[in-house]
Amino acid sequence: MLGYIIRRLLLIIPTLFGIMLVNFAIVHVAPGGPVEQMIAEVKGTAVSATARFTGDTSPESGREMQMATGQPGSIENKYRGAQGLDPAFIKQLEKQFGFDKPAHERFLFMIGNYITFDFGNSYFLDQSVTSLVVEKMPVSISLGLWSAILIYLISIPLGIAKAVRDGSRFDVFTSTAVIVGNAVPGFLFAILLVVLFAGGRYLDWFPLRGLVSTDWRELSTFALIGDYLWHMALPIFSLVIGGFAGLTMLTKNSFLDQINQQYVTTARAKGLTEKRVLYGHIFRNAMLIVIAGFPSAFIGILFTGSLLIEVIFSLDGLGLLGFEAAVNRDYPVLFGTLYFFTLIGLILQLVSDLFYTIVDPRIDFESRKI
Amino acid sequence: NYGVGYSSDHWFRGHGIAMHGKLKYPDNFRNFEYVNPGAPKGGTVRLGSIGGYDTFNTFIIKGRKAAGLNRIYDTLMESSADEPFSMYGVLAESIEVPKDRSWTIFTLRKEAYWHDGRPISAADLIWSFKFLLTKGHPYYRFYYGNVSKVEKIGKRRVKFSFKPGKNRELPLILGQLQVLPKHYWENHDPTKTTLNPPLGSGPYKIKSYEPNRSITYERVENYWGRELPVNRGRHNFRQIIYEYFRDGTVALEAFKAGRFDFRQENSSKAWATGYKIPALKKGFLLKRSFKHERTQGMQGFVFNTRRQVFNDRRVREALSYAFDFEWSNKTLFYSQYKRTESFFANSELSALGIPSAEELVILEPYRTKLPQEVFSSSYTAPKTNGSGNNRDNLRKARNLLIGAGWKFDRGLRRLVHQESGLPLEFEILLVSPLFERIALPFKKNLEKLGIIAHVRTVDTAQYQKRTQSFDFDMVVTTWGQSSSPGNEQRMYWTSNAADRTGSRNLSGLKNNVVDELVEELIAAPDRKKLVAHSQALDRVLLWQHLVIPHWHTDKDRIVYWKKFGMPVVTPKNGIVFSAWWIDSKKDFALRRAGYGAAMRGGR
Amino acid sequence: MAGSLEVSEAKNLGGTPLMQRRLNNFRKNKRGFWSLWVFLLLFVVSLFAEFIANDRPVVIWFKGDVYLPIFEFYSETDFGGDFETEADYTDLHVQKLIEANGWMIWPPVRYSYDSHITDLASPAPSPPSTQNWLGTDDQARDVFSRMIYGFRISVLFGLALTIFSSLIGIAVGATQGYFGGLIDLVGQRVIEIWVGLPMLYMLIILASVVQPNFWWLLGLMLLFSWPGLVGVVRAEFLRGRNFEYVKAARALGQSNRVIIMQHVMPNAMVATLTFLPFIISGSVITLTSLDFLGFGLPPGSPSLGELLKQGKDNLFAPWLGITAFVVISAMLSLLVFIGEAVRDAFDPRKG
Amino acid sequence: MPSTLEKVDAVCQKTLLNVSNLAVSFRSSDGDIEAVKGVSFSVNKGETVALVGESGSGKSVIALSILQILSYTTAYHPAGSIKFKSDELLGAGSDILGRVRGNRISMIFQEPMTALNPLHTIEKQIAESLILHKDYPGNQIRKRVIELLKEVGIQNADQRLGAFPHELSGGQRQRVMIAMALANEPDLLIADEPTTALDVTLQAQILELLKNLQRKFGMALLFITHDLGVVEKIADKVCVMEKGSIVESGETKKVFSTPTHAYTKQLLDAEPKGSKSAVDTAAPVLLESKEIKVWFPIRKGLLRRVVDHVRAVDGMNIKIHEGETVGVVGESGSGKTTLGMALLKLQNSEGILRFDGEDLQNLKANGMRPFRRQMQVVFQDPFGSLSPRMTVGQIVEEGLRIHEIGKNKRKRDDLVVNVLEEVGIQSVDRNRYPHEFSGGQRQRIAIARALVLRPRFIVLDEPTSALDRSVQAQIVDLLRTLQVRYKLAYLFISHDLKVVKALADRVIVMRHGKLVEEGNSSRIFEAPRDPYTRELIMAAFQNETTSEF
Ligand SMILES: Nc1ncnc2c1ncn2[C@@H]1O[C@H](COP(=O)(O)OP(=O)(O)OP(=O)(O)O)[C@@H](O)[C@H]1O
Ligand SMILES: Nc1ncnc2c1ncn2[C@@H]1O[C@H](COP(=O)(O)OP(=O)(O)OP(=O)(O)O)[C@@H](O)[C@H]1O
Ligand SMILES: [Mg+2]
Ligand SMILES: [Mg+2]
Repeated sequence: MLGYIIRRLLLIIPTLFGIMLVNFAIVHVAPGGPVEQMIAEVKGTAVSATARFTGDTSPESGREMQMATGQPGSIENKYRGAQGLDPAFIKQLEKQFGFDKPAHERFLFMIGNYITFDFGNSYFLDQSVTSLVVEKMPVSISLGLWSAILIYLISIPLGIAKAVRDGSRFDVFTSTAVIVGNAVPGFLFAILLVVLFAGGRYLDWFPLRGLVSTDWRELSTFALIGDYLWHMALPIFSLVIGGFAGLTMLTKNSFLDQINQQYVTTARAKGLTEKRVLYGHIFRNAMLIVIAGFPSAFIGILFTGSLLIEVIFSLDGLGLLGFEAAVNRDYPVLFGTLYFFTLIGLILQLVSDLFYTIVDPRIDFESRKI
Repeated sequence: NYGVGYSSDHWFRGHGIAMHGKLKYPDNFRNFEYVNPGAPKGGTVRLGSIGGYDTFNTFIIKGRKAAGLNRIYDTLMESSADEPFSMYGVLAESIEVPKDRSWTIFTLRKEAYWHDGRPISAADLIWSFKFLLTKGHPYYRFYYGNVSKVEKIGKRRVKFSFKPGKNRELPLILGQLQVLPKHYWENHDPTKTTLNPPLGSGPYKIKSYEPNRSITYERVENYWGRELPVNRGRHNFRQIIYEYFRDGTVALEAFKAGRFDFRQENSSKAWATGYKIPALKKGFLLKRSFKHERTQGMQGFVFNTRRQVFNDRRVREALSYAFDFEWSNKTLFYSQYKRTESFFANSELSALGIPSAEELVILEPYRTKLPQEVFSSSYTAPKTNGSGNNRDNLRKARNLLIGAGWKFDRGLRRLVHQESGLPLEFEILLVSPLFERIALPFKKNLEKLGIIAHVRTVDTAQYQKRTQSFDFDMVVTTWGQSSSPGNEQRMYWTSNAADRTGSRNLSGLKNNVVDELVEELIAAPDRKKLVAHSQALDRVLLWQHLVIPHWHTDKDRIVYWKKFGMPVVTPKNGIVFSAWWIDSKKDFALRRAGYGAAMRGGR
Repeated sequence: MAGSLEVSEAKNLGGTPLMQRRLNNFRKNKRGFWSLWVFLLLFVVSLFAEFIANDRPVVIWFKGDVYLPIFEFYSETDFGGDFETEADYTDLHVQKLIEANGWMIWPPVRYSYDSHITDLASPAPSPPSTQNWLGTDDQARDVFSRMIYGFRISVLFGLALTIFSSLIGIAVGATQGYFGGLIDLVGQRVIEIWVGLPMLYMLIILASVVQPNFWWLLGLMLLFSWPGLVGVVRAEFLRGRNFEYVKAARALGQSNRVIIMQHVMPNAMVATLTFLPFIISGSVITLTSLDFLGFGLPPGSPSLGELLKQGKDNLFAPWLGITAFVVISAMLSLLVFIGEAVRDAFDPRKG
Repeated sequence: MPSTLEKVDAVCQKTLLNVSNLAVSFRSSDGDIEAVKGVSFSVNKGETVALVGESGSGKSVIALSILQILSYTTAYHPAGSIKFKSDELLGAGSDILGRVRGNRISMIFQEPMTALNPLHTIEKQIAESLILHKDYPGNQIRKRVIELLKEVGIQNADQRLGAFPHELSGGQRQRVMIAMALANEPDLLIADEPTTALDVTLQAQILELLKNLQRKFGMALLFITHDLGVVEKIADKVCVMEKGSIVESGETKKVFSTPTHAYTKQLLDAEPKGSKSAVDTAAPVLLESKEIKVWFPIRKGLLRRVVDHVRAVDGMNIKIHEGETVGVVGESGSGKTTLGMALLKLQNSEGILRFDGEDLQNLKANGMRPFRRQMQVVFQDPFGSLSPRMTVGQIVEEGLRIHEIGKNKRKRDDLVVNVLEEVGIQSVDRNRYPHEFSGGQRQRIAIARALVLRPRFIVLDEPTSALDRSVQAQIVDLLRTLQVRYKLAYLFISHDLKVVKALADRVIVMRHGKLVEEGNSSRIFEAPRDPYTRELIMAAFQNETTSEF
């Protein structure tokens, strides 16, 4: 087993290299790069990365001619700068982004830096990739943690209860509920919540933006926690609504699969309470995948974030960061986060695999010769 | 003969400068006409902003800049909102230019000082200019690229010398320069983004901020320039808060929930339908459109004439018959827009009717090289009755196409050129999904002619790449125009620009007449000539059928909570929000009615 | 004796007794059973969308001839008009031409998914009316019609993607889990690299090379979706291969392939079967969200994702969001319910 | 059916368990299956009641009913009552059952192989009962567990605490089950074939243990078994079951000496008889192994490093001739099963392995395939070896399909029906799933699966442990006939020396993975040389003669 672990750890290196290489190649094949993005931004013709779904806020008429929103009183005369593109400027941009060097050189340079966990700076935001990620972490962790906790804490017992009462009215009802919940498009639900509970038309109970109120510094710890939960309520609710179904049904079905096994009968015969039979005996057998997958699922939830919910509730998390970096061709952020999270992912995959053998000692990864 | 401080045939010095002709306000003017000099000061206004910000340094390329930062800096001069293009001194006590405008001298005011009390000096100005041009946002390099030298020629006097060429607006746009405190930036890295509120000199300073979420400006009580004529009656709010939202829909909801006070609407749909809440009915939320006379330029579907299919003017004209603006306006835009029929829409610069005498003077030399219609008819975009059935127009289009040698091939089910066998097929490349709803019905109409159009929306980088290398068939673009057109026209229309990567001559127009007209326009000595030249250029361009014109509006659509007072006069260039103030009575009534006070802890 | 023979004969009509037993189990799950019927009904109906909502008549009788515009191209000139292009049957002029010499039969809804309705009473999006049962969207297109076509595309996409990606995913996962060793070690690494492919860029590249259509998107999504099941299946197989009955099958000389298929698979499929309906619904949502993000089907295609986006952008027009929501949730719920019933059918301990 | 026992009830306050008119049915798509049709009996304090009878007659179902642990999704009780002390158990709530199960009534399950939780260590499983019902001081638990394991004869108990069920031999698992059941010194112990996987010595030891407990705590015992010898020895009363009903019951001696019911008579008479004459040593060698070794690594810690090995098979040389039966006997855990698996190449091993002159060790799965038809196995754990989602018909048919025996579906079906009937399974039942059968039935299905291929060599690992005597005799006869007809060779692993004696030409005695003694069957049974063998045989045949308890 130790040998296996070492082999796996060593294999992370070529895997990671492969992932970076493939990504590097593909990203560079895609038409349009940071230089173009920058030019578009300079020219004011850039459309925000999220415009496709946040409702494009650019005007229908005279894109550059409007009284700029947010800058009332000043008439922007940007078009006066419409002098065309200075080739020297493009050159300079290319140099700034390092595109004056051939691709393989850039790639090796990048990998060299990444090995030492030096991820460089964003092209467009004057900030290091690391600090960007760290900055977005609280949001992603908040969203991920709470929704994961809620989903796991509700789905698993619910699934078990359903398995025990398979076919009962309770089972049918809860199935319908979680499945319909699953079918609800989260972002639409979020908007609905905003309109109903945080908007001008109906109720105005919940805040619209952010993790905490702006005056959080002045709040007592207790009030701060309350404030935080108050802010989290709507985003989390819209995040979890669709998340119960899969896990609940998996739990239920896995339990159904195990509940009639002989060892369960044995456990019952020992006089264990139903609860202990379910959680003490069946659980581990039934939930191999869930339990073993938990570490990676959990970290996955923390690190990926959810673009739309972040946008709707103006929460700056990793989901948004990643998407914007991708659309805006912010390669350092793109590759830096990719490298970092892939590395974590690969390690977690290993942890997950080892977890299998812990959860079920019969499992091994050797080949079956016979 | 006001408007000129001192003037000779060769030389001019004054408190302000007009692009053409004379200044409206004399050197002893007390305030702009469109402000209320006695406007009460105080109160808080909250504004909405989309996106986020992470820097207060607006002068470099990196970072997302916070909104409203121009309030903390003074510019050399300020333009008035009721003249085509005139600037009045703010930091500059006076401006001097020679007749040929080949240089300019600004004299700084003695009384101007930074928020930290240090005076604003010529060194600050020079440092700012040099910094912006070398390390600042590349935009400055475009903007001030024609300045050849900047030098200090007196204690408070700075001279800018220009490269040769007739560039009449350079002195004015130099007036737009924001002056930065040298002493401050020598201790702070100006090339880096920062979230340290920078030192400024303007009417406001940053009071508090929460990146990506909100930023609060506070009025500087003893602002040095508060009594300047350009500032009198303006900058009335004690506090200005920008609230950031990521999502447009959510921002609208937030506005309706009273989380900010003022909003300019630029979507006809939202304007017509988005504000139906009780507060509007009760009159606490006000929805008003303000007419303005800003030149709207031209927005439209641009043909890339570099493409063989669009080479032929008749084809371009034919296609314009397939765009049913009236239907779109009625069905999609709630009839809020006007058809654009000029490259200088909504201004006196646009060509109306048949050419005037002045225009004819300009155009006559080119008569042989121009289409007949230039002289004989007035350009109008194809019209329909808005029923959605534009049979008649399509018929015209078909005839044009047949005339141009295109024929419908029943086997291929499309229009094919009789000689080359080329099918009439092209792609409409979009970057904003907004225009899909315009392009798709257009595409449907084209189908009726046997023309295949594909609509494709791509991301910014890809769009930029393809437009700057002119790798597209048709895009939607806007040529912005000011009320005094100038240099930019070269980049818009000339043959030179057509070959230049990234130029705005998207259509690829290469026409000697246009080239010459543009040069004449830039050199126009006075306003009258300028107008005539613009009209002539407009006319020639229109008949080239380079675009299928879109639409424009001459109104600013504004929605706000009833807490503001505003000047009686709305200037030509549209409302000036900085001249608004909080009407405490209205504000109180609003609060009492339970609106607008919902802000708890910066939600 | 004769009687019992007859009984077994009768059963054979419905397949083997085992199949019979499974069918019975399936039927016993009433919800799933009905869901299947409802779903099939909707699906089949949507397959004939062209006959339900179309801007072409089903049949035209013109000067003694039968015309079938849904299948055939007819130029306007065929009916005496002046355009050689395809007749626009919604054009009053064309209608008059035809009706002067014959008649036409229209589908119940006279709009196709891409018809821009010309004679709207109020600007688009307009609310439901007798003409537009579910209103129109913000491009003046009939929502009902778009819904039918969108449903069809979504379901086809979802089913196709699920079938293909599950087949590949299960096969790969099963192979890795069952054989273990080097196959597993290498396979896992390859998959890790694979899933690291930047999907967004692949879409962008794709879109820059071709106009992405249904098949392109399906192919591309397939590239990314199949690894989803591998992990789960692999884990179940890693466990399942140790069971005694696998050894028994080996003792019989059963080939690895069949052991995988018939012994390990059925007992390792709990998670997979559970996830299957969710994968279908996930695939539908994938397409939806691609459309939503603007990387999906070409503009103008009928899509539930676009409808959703419209719902969000036009909050004042609730019929958009509600329609999208109801269709999507109904579709997904039906699929999951069917999935549950299938699971029941294969459960040996039921019935 | 009014039983003689009812009178006893009435008088006796001591009645611990009273089952009256109990019926159990299973729902199924083609009509309900009546597994138990109204049985009544009672068990008094300190008494031993034996439940014997035909395989599949409903014994286990009754046992499960008492604890109410049938799978009630398909099972139900059309009638009856089960009274334990004053509590009605039938349909009792969780409060009563929680109190009774495992604490007052314990149960040893018939199939120890599948009855243990595969993911819990044996320590955890035994300790659980202790923690649950007795508030054992935390530090005493491990001591008590070790003590229990020792009592049931597990060697190196303290070292095996952390073992998982799959690392144990069949007999070891059974003993863990027993330890688990005895942990709480219950009032009533239901033992469903508790000693099937145990060698005679251990069996004796376990019976002794039970006896002790009975003496000490007045424990009552409901003993389900096929081993009439044991019944005679320990049971006070006996109930004989056939087809879901008790056909005869009464005091053991009386029933045994003067059986009244025809079935009882049949049962008592049936016994594997005779012995086999040694085959011609000139017959060709079918299977040969030299120095065959199987060592299981013992892993410890999170990283699961190998710290030692269990030498399950440690250098065995075996030769099996065509038409020969080699019996393998030896104490539980001595490596018999492992040896069988190794010979069939179902378990990786070292050493030379030849079948029909061909070297097997280097063959891959594909190369092995032709041999698979010729060498078959009946697993010690029949339940585990049957795919849960295949019907019995499919399971038996599978081999036919692999080796393309029987031209078409119909033909194969005929073969399946035939072989099932030969082992005594009704052909209509072939559409049922394995879990719907009784232990003995499953064992016979496993035998059928092996036989249907008509192989040349079969490893039979305890093939008759779950069979009642008459069926056992039937199977032995069947095996013998087939052997004669097809020159089959058997490796017959069993603890039941009588069956071994009846069937084997040669016997191998194993201990700790090594060969102890080898010889002709008659020679071994009559004149064992090795002391261990002697002890084994003594124990086996002595039990029979000393019928006093
Ligand atoms: N997978 C394994 N890992 C570790 N030890 C094992 C494993 N399988 C078997 N053993 C050990 O090997 C020894 C021999 O086991 P085997 O099953 O061959 O015994 P057996 O002779 O068949 O006994 P029984 O009569 O009880 O069935 C036992 O001590 C057992 O604990
Ligand atoms: N879950 C079930 N579904 C259907 N029938 C069942 C089920 N469990 C047991 N049976 C049937 O009930 C009958 C009695 O089974 P039971 O296990 O009690 O037999 P047994 O007397 O213990 O036999 P053995 O000695 O072989 O263990 C058998 O015929 C069996 O097929
Ligand atoms: Mg039994
Ligand atoms: Mg064994």
